[in-house]
Amino acid sequence: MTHAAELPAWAAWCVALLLLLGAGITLIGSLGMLRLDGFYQRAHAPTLGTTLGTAFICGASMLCFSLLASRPLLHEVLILGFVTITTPVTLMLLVRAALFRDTAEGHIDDIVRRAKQTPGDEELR
Amino acid sequence: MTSWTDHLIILPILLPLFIGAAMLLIDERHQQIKAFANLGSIVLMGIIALLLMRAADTPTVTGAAPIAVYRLGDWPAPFAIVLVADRLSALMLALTSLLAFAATVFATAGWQRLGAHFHSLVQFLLMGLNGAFLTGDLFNLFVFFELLLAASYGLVLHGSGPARVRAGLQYIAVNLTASVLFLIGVSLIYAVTGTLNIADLAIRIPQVAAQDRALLEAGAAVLGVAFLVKAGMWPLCFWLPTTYAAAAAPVAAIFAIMSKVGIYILLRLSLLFFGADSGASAMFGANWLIAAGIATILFGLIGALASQEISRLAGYAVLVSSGTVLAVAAAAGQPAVTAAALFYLVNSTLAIAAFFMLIELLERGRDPGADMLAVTREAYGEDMPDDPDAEEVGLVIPASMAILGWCFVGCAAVIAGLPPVSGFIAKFAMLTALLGDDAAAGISPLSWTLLALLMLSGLTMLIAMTRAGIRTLWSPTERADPRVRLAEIVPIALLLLGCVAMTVQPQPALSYMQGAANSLHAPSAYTDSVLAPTPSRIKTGGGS
Amino acid sequence: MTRLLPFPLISLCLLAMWLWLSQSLSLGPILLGSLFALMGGWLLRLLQSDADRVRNPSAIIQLAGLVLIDVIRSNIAVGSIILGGQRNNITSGFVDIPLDLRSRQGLAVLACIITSTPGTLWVNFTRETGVLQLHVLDLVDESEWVERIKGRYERRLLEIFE
Amino acid sequence: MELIVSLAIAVLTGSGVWLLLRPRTFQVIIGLALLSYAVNLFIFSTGRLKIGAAAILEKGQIGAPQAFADPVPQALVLTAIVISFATTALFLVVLLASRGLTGNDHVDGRDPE
Amino acid sequence: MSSVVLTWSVVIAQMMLAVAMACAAYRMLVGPRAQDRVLGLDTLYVNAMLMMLTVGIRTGSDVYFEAALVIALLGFVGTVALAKFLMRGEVIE
Amino acid sequence: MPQNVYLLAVILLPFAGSLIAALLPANARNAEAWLAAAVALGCLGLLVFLYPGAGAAPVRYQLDWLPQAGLSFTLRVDGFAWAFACLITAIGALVVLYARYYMSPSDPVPRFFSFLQGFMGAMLGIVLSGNLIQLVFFWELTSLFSFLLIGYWHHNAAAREGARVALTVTGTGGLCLFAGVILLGHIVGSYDLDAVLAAGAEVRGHALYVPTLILILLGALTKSAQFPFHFWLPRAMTAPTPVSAYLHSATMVKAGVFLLVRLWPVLGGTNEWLWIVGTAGLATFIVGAYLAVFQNDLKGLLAYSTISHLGLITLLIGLDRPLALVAAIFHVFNHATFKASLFMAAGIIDHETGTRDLRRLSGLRKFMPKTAALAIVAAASMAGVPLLNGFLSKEMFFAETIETHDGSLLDDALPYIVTLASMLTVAYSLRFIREVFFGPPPTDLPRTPHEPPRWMRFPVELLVLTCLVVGIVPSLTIGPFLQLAVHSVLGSATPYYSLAIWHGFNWPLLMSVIALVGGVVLYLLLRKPLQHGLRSSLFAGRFKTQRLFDLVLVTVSWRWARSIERVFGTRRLQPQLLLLVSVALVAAALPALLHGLSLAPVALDGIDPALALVWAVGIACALGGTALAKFHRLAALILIGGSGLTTCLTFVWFSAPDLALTQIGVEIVTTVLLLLGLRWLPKQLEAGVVTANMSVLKRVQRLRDLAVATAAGAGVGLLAYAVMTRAAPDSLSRFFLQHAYSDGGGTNVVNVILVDFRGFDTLGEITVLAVVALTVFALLRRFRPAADSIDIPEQQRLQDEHDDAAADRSKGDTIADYLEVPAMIMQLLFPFIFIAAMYLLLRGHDQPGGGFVAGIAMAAALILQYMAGGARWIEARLRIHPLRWIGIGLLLALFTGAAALPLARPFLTSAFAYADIPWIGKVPLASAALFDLGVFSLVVGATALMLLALAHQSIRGHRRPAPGRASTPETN
Ligand code: NA
Ligand code: NA
Repeated sequence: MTHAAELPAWAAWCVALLLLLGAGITLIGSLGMLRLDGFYQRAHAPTLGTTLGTAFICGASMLCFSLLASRPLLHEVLILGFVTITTPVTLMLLVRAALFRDTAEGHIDDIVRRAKQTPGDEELR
Repeated sequence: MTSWTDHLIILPILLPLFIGAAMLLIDERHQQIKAFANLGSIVLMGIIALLLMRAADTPTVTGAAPIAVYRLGDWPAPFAIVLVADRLSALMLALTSLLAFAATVFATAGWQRLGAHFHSLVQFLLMGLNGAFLTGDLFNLFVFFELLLAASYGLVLHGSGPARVRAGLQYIAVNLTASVLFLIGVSLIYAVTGTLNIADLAIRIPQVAAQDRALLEAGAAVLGVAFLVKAGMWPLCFWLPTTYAAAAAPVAAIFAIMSKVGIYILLRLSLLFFGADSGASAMFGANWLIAAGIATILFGLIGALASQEISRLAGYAVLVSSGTVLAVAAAAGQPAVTAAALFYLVNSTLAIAAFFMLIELLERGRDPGADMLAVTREAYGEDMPDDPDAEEVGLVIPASMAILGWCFVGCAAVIAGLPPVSGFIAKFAMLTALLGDDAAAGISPLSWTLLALLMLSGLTMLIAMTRAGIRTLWSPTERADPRVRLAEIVPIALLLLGCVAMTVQPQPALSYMQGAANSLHAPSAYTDSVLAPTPSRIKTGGGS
Repeated sequence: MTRLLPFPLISLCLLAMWLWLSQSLSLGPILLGSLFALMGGWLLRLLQSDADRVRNPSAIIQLAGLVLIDVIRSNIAVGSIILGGQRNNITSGFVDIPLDLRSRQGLAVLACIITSTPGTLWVNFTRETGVLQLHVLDLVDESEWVERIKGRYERRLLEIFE
Repeated sequence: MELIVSLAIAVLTGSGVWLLLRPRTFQVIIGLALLSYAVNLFIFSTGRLKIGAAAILEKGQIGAPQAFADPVPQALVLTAIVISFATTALFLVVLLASRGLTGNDHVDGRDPE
Repeated sequence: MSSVVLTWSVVIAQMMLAVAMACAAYRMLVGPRAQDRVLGLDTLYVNAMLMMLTVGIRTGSDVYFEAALVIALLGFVGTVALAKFLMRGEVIE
Repeated sequence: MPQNVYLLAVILLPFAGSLIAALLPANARNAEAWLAAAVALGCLGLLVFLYPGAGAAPVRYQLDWLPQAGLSFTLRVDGFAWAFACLITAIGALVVLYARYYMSPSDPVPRFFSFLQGFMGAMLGIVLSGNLIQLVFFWELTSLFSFLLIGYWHHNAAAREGARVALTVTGTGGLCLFAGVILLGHIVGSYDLDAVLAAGAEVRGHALYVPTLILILLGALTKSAQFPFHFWLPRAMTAPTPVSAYLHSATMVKAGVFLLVRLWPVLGGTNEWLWIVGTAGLATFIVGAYLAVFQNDLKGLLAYSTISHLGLITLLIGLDRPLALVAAIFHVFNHATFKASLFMAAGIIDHETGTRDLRRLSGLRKFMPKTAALAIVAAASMAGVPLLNGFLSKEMFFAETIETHDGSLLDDALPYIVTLASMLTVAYSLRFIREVFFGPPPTDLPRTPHEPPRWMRFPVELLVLTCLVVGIVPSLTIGPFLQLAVHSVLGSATPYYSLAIWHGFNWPLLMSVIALVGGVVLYLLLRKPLQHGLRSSLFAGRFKTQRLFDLVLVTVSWRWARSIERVFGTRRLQPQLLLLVSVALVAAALPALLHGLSLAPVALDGIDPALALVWAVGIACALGGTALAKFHRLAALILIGGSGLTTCLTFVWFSAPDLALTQIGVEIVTTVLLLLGLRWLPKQLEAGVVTANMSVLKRVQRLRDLAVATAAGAGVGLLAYAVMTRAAPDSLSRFFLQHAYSDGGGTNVVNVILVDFRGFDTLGEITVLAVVALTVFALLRRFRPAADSIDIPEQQRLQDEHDDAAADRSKGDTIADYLEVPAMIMQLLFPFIFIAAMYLLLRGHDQPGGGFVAGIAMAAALILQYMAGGARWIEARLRIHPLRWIGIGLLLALFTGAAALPLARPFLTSAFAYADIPWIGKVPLASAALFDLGVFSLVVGATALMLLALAHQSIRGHRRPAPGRASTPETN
């Protein structure tokens, strides 16, 4: 990383911080994929990565390249924007599809009931 | 680039691309226009091929073998892609256009309407074939191989139906796997030599360091396996009879050249890369090629005998033809033998192509059950009761059947290597070349083996073809007279006339092939021509 | 105007995107970008007939700020649920919210907001009843969610789009 | 690094070949997809692995081979990707047609007895 | 010092993202239902995209931006298709 | 005209006649006969002009054919050839006359006469060839015409079989002859007959003499129906009788004998010759005569008799003495006359009575006295009765058998053996005459017999007259011609011989008397039993050679072939792929083992843990996808998407942004594509039967596959490791890196390679894409889904039912609600993706991007719209003409490349310049960008075509196939 030395110290620290924050939040979100129970709960988890996770890492990237190129290089904003617009589409379609599948197979009453009473049971396959 | 004739080399690739693409803009309903465009393009290609043949056969002032080189993009070789036209590649181009012409004329009688975009697919197939024959770059060869394969996938499936789709699936799966091997082989060779230009490779391969030789040879071997699949070598050939038998007749006829592409490349590359003077890896794989060729001949013969359907028999004839060319050409390592093998290649390809179209006409209007019955009766050696009081009066044979019958005899004779057509001459030329001129020198066991094999293949094909011919032409089952159109019989006759011409005048053909074989066996002419410094846009030349 | 530039706002966004990607504000990219932006508008017109109308631009900024805060807050909340020990004690479930919003654009923005906010998921919207079905990760009080969606977001969206 | 990439190539090839030898058409197409990843990586690897050396020059720069990843294998991989995409599509359609015409999804168009 | 921090933070961030990818992959492998796997794939795409951005920072080169942009813009197409397949049994009606 | 032109005319005339005959109408019996007779007589007339004087050099006619390989078209006529040619044409003329009356008016004779003349030409070709290869050429032609003539009545199974067997045996013999002649030519250094004849000593002394001899003899003996190859001849009797008379007695079978005599100066005179030829001749002589006695079919009797007489001639040749050779040549001509006449007589009998069965025929003397007289004389000649020509040559034969040859036991026994065999000859000749013409009048014949037409009998009369004249005044008639023939073979070695009828009382005469008397006695003894169905026990039943031949042929060429094909071949895909992978493995492993593959030590410290973890994910996905591909297709599809993504990440990691871009684009489109296909695959496979009840064989097969897959993986991995850990050679990339900007005008070297340095690859590659799209389109146009996939998917049915059931909902509401908001967003994204695609397209030459990935992005955008709105909805608003996009894209790329041609530059020569446009500044204009635009257009078109053609299957009304017709045969 020869270019790291070209960055001013404060910027390096900032970039490092943003990076770690973004990656950390994304990791937490993804951990949710492991730790949360049932599809509907897990479906909330990746949003962490697509919002703040992406935002911080894009921020780190923009800061880094803007300083390296000594002019604003901000196209990562587009990534953030597109992720923000597209992730909901996926999730909406997916959650609704899951809901339909569960209804069709008669699990939904179960799930709604369990969700309200005793969450955490292993969901039926 | 001084004159327009310099661009002649690339036209066999650009012309079909242009016609094929332009036809996409024409509605499917205008079949006749497309057919004419297709035929016109093929005729033009044929003329170009003949011009290239003539150019390649006209010695230059210095007396050197004239090998035309086309540097694409005006970049110096070996960095960008080059096309190379010598006698052999020009010959293959001519053969291709002849087959394509016959098959396309045949298809105009009805096959063209069986599925969409037949004519475009034919043009793209020709582009791939011509490209594979002309290119002087290993990876570009891959691209053209893929192109011709892709078009062949389309053509195999032309007309759809269970048999074709089933065969097509097998064909595609095998060839996709072979393509994977092709890529692995090419990239290994690049990894060791750092080049893709065939001529450059021929120069660099002898210089490869000892510790890299294992990688180089592994790459070459894997690449060779890929070509062996395309050439239809045992035990990698089982897809071939099935596919060819299932394909529509004109398609199978064009396909007669496809296995020869593999052979062509194997011959060219093995002589360029691993010729006698190529250092530590000289003659690499030659014995394997011979063994594969022999095994293929044997398997093809067995399959021909075992074939119930006549179209499978034709497929096995393709195997025998490929195996013979490869075994004979690889075994001797002498230009004379290679020349004879090329002669054989040309006429067996013509006959097999004609045979595939003929089969369709013969089978038309026949009850497929009759075959089974005839074969089973024969198989179990039942005595066929002769009706003693049947009046001995021959059946009047309609003219169309008579013509088909004679065409059958012609095809059978060429394929079995019997008189009166050129197969006999081809076998004769191969055998005399194999035995050599020196009566005092003994005959090597390999030559004996090949001699025996050639005889055996004649015998076996004779038995198989007689059986098939009797079954289709003489079987007493009721059959409707095949309604044969002129457009169907003319292409068959055309191809067979080619064979007849080679029977009557074999000398010009053989001496051309002798020239082709001579330059094939002299790699330095090839490398010198390709890598010759020429004025180009890069004044400084290469970086290496 | 409508034929040439059916979606002025979208086309502006497209131009901005082009310039943003090109990292340049010189004349060439602007001309080329404008061309593409126009073409983009025509493409969109093939698919959507109703043009975009925005009534109250200042509400947009207001809404954006609100969403930003909510997103950050929810990130923390959901993160702590995932990491924390109480993730087995949360109650998640579906909430039905009757909406007054009917504008397609408005609904789309609302969907993005809800789904982008960790902890809530847009499940389904039934047009004839106007009921929005949500899934909420940490569902304590249903009515609180109804209030939150309707009060915080729908009101402002109605201002913007209807 | 080389170890990981070769391990990856090995596993992708192995899985691809295993699936290629399976009887169901869908398995074969998945196998071909895995094989194409493997081959793409393999071709790519023949240019050796370099980090942070994308073959993109500065304007006017005359590149030195040591400073950049080998662009040739990359160009080859690009061609290979396109071709394998095309053939995968074709194979898919053929397997669908085979399934439609023969009524089953065995690679031979008929289940072995 | 600062460059060391930056170097290490990139390494750590990449590690964290890799672990995040592993979590997503776990869902893809284990399921239990198809929607879980699709969700896993979607997450994997986003994580991979972030990973690409970190590679860019690490090498000081913005040539990887396009790849990340394409994932951001089109990565969801596959998942949408999968979701629709689950809902309707076919992707395009 | 010079003689050699006559010579050429002799060969060409019959073939010309054959061609004309084939073109005449089916009922032109007279015209055909006139034509054929004119040809035969014309040839005979020409031959008169070619009469070679004694001792004169042969007349030659030579044309270059394939001089490079020593092959020329050489015609050569010496005395022996001349005599044979006369025989062929003379008997040919008689047979034509006979056939005119023999063939039924309703028979399609053009074919018959055409083949007959073709045969005559081929036969003349054999005897007049001056080049041995050319001789083989005509030799095989006679086999071919014989085949066609035997099979003339091919509606008859026996005729087909007879033809097939004849062709198989003689054709095989011909191949052996071919090989033998090539060896002979190899020894002598020329195929010219004169050169070969002059090199006898050299040939006999050569190491290859024995194989050459054996091969040539195989050709000659099969053609002449010598034991044990004799069996084809009786079967050939299914041919029309003129054919039997001509080919199978007078001429073609003599070709073998001709060749033996012809090559005797070269090959003869050795022990091998004596033993092989002599033994074959003797055995044939005896076996033929013996079997002839037991025949009940008139033609069968004559056929075996022919075999026997050919054996006699062969034995004479095998005796290897000049005098024996004289006798052999003499008997060739005698046999031709009496046997041809006998066949014709048999044909007349068959023709007039409707049967050829000796047991049914009787007392025909009364009905056809003239024919009877003729047949009796001919048969007497065959039996060797004095005053007939058969007697003369037989006397010479007996005289030769008495001579000592090699002094072996067999040699000593020879006179006794041949006398005994001659008794058989007499017996069957007698039987022929007695059974047919004498005895009580016949009963229950199919037709009432009477004399044949005048001109049908004429050829017989002429031939019998010849028998008589030659038999009475031999030296005045046949003498000079025989001398001519013998001299041209033996030259100075020609012995003295006398053609007198009476040589005094000597041993041969005694043998003749014994043979005649013994024959009569033998016939009287056998008469009754034969009449009551006595059959030969020797060579009968299963041990009959023809039976044996059939058995061998069927077993070897059919049963074994099929088994071998099954063992060494397969029609199944899996074994083929297994073989392919295994062969490749072995091919790659052998060099590595031979040279030793040196590997760098494994270094663990350079491993980046993040990448390792990424690949742990990739590998897990690959393995998971592999495991689930059978029963959980969707899961497998998702999982390999994971592997693809890691691959893409690897490209990013190791500095290949373009690859990552392209890979990701393809990844996405492929996923959609496979999903579109998944709709048409069977829903759920039987997930229960996994491994529990798997057979042992299956388990072994799986283990084997696992081993091969592991080996393949390990092998490729090792190769990759070996490659990556060694220094790179100086490669092409140096040039590309140096010249990409300065001469290619782009900073993205990979892209410059793609569209400029190696733009030709790209042109080919996009054509592949176009071709595949066309194929997909064509195939899907005829797509027919399986019965269980036709119904709308289960999910849609349920949702529709739900909508229908609810009071306030109508069908389709569920999907409308489902997509309401997402569709809005997806539509909104369309122009944004378009902008991104344009961006990728335009900056490809300098930065990552390019036409391909832009096209893929655009296609993905289109697909997104299809998913959002449904195919019908979209197509009501937006007509995409993918074929046009494809065509235009290809043409654009082509024309961009071809633009260099008018400038006298090679195809694809790129040009770039910086245009200085007012207000805007310098704009780089590279022709490569235009090329890339073509790529873009094509990729959009092709990808869209493939995806949409597949998607359209859902909205096409697929009709369920009729019950019971699961797979209807295609309609051509
Ligand atoms: Na491929
Ligand atoms: Na959310």
